Amino acid sequence: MSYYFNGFYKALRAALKALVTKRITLRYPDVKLNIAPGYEYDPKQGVGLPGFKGRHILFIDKCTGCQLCSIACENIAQCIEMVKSEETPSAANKKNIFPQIDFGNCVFCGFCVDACPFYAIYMTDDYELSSTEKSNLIFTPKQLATPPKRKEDLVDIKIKGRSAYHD
Amino acid sequence: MINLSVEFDIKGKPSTLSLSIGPQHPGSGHFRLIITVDGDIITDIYPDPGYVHRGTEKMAEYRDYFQNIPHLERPIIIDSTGITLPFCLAIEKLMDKEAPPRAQYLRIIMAELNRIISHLYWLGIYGPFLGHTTMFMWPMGDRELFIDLAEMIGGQRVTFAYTIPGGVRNDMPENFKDKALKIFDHFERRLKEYDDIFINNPITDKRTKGIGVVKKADAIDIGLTGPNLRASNVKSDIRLDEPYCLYDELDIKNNIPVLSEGDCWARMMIRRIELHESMEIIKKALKRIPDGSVKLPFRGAVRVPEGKIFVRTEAARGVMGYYLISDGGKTPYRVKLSVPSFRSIPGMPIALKNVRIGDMPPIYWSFDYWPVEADK
Amino acid sequence: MSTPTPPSNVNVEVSIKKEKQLVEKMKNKLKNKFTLDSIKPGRINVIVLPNNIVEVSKVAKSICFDQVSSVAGTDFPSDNEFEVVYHVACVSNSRYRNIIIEISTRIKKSETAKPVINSLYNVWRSCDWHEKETHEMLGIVFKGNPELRRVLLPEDWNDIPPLRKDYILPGR
Amino acid sequence: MPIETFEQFIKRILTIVFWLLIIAPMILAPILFIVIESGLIEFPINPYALIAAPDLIMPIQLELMASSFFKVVVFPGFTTAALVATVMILFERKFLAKINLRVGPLYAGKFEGFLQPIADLFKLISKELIIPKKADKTFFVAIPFMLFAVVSALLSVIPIGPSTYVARSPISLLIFFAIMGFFPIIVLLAAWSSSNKFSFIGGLRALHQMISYEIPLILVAVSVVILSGSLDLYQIVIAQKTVWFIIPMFLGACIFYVASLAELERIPFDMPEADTEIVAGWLTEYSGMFFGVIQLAIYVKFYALSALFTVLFLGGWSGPGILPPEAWFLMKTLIVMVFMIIPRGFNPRIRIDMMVKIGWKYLILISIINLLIAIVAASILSG
Repeated sequence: MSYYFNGFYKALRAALKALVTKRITLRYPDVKLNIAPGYEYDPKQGVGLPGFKGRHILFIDKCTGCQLCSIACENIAQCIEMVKSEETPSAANKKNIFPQIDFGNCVFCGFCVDACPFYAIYMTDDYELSSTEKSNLIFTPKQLATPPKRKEDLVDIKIKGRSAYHD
Repeated sequence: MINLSVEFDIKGKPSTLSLSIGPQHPGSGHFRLIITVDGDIITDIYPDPGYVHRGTEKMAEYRDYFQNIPHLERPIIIDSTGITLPFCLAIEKLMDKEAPPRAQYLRIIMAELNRIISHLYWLGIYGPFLGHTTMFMWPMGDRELFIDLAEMIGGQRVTFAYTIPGGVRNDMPENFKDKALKIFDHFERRLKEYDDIFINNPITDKRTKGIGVVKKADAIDIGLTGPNLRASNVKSDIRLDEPYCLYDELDIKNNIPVLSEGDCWARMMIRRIELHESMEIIKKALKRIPDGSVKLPFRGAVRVPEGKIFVRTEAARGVMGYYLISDGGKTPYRVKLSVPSFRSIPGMPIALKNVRIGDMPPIYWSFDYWPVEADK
Repeated sequence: MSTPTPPSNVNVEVSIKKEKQLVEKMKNKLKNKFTLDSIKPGRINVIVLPNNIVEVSKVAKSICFDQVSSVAGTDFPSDNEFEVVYHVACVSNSRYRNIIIEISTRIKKSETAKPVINSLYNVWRSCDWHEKETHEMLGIVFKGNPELRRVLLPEDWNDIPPLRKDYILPGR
Repeated sequence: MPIETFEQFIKRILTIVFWLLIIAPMILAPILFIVIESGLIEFPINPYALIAAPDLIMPIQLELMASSFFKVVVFPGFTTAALVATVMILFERKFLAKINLRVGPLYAGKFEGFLQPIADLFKLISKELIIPKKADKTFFVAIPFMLFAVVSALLSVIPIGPSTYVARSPISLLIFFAIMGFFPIIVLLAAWSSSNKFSFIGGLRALHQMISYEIPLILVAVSVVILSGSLDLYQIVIAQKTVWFIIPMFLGACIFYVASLAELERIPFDMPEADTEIVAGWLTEYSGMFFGVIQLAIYVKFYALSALFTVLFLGGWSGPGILPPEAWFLMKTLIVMVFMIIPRGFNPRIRIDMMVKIGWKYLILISIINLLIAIVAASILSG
């Protein structure tokens, strides 16, 4: 009998403790989680730098149009297509072909970043890519070259006492 | 007008009712259990997997060894390190190379983090399967902490594509250790509250103890693995038996829980204890992790010499085995996955025999069956 | 960067001592019903003829190997053969837990008849579901398996078994 | 304008209502005028006079409020109970969210999602009503209304104030339990008419549960009758002037509490609608507003049983005179309801055989012991 009382009492106590514990919920559209900057790769060292694998950023002046990123994406998501882009002239890229990424297919594995030997494509911490139309998810070289908007209202996870919360 | 397909037998045999639990049922995944009930007692069980079969093995034959990494983690995204790690080990063994020690430790850290993430997900489903709503929200909330940790290293929330042949993609960030230890401290406290509210709750005790028993002989015979086998009093863990990734340096002998009951409760407790022990293993690994490079200088498509190899590791659900045949080409000739979930299917008919319908969801989920993984 | 040192031959000899003992035990009981393909640390690869597979596996079970980890079927169109490999682990005996015996056998393909092999269901119950899977993925019939039904493929699958090499993925 | 937020949705609805209110008199007023002026129908009062002189309408309104129809439907009958139940639904969601360490309803309404019940109502109304092809349509459609009617009847015997009650009968406690006896039948009918295996199992479970837990419920009520010496709920409240019955009969109150949890199919006794086992039990096939009505009826039953608890053990409407007696009654009932919600936060569901065992083996035994206590207490209280 005391086993039951003890068990229920402890469970009730844990439940009532939760009433004074701060909630872990992140109220997302109002505030955003502070995440690490984007994933980068150093071809000289041969290792990546840890970071968030969000949408890509393309450095137009470094891209030579060598298609290595597109080849790396073959059989993974097949979302990188090399397109001729007149909007973004570049001295390094004589043929003027740049990657165009379809984020509707991209799995954000980052192997294209690993494949680039010219430091031309990195990933950013931009994860808000949703769109009501599928065609909007295809990012042209010019769109890829624009750095993501700086986010505001960033919060971190905090651990204090019994509660872990976003504040 | 009303057809409940109740089979009334005039000869006085018990009348039975057949129920399709799944694939669209709140108590099943993409998986069907056709059960026959006599009154409230389940008399016959017929597992019917295959609703999410994608042909992973066939598709792997068309991808080269690097391209296979994001592909192969798809069957079980909540334990993605667990499923890609043996593949990388197999390639390294066929090439007769070994990843640098720092990479091995990072793999251990990632694999154990993934084990925690997977077990917390499991616990979060196990709660509502017993009707406990709070036990859904708490583990799912605390799982975010570990996903944040994994994201610091892997850059993604679930599918990291982190382990690659020859090491890992990147080093861990500097502030990882502090944050991890802080979160582990917090989660130890939370685990005690889990104990209070759910695991030691008298009703949970009554509902899980002594039901769905798989005896030791049966468990070995039908081929259960991992936590399910350890709950049936077999201390079998690949991390201990056939250490990979420098697990042998960590002295994890006492971090492998074994229980003798073999029932629903034991399978729950094993995972509950493993949540704690995995954190201990990560702490040990963080203490011992050496400096150095994290990757062998592989670039582009690797050529794997001709050969066959069977490699197994201990993923969150049990033994993850890969049988890899290479013909020296760019792509593997054959990739055979032996996944733990598939091996837990034959456990269900044994554990579910002669229990009540109400016990069906907790027993089913106590095997930690992941339909996508089993169907490959 | 520190390159890992390859394991020296002395270590290999020590580490495969247990495996060699086991093979000796099997050899004593079976004479030459199997051929040893290779011994690596933790892996014993034996090749048997399809007719002997039940006998060999019974002996393997009597030694210590009691749980089938995987049954892998592979199509080798160049040899016109199927290979079926049983990876059997030892679970109950902690001494041999790091060892897996790989019992591999080869079945000739023929144009007319389905490839048939004796099922090991009566030796190891754990190979039941793996055999089912191999059956539908490669079309190999396991004689003696109580229920070779469709497990993973869709019910209306009408094509040849998909893991055969002559089945090409659509769009490739 | 596409509707994207809840506010827009409410605005759209209010716009429609507004235009209806404008347009309807424009069409109806001339018709009424013609009908009345032509003398075809004799009206007791001229409606136009009412608009001019509102004091004329007051007697009619008072008369309406004194009518038993008003009492049954509005106060203290169904509407009051439904309002309390709605508040309780919102409270339950927020409270459980707090225990679960999440936020709960948040976006409907400016403050902590307090308009969520209205949003739920609109959602349920806008859903399609699906009647299964093989269902027994008559019963299937009738069940929500039957439940509705039965809970209204249940409320009618509970006095919530010294003069605020629908009906007073010398055997009102007996009537209450007699009406409660309808629930198992209705639930079984609902399950059977759905023609669904899971519904059927759920219905049988509900039948088991309600029948086995009604006995301890009634036995405890009998002990209260022994103490108060009356079957009239009004008299029972009067008898608690000196001491609330929860003090001599704490054990009985506990049994009543547990048994009503089971009767209401609340966690840990929610086997009839155990979602992971039998989808949603006897509610599986109900959708849209049918489901809404059933859910409302279940919550009104929740209110009714809590109100009965208040009447039997907490002295009904008695309390210091700073508040009207009805307010005291509602406050006590709300507290009882909160206590009934708490177990949902930390308990898993029990199994059907455990439930039957607890009901028949322990609760009935303890309630008989409670009867003895009641007899002793009655002899002490009476002098």
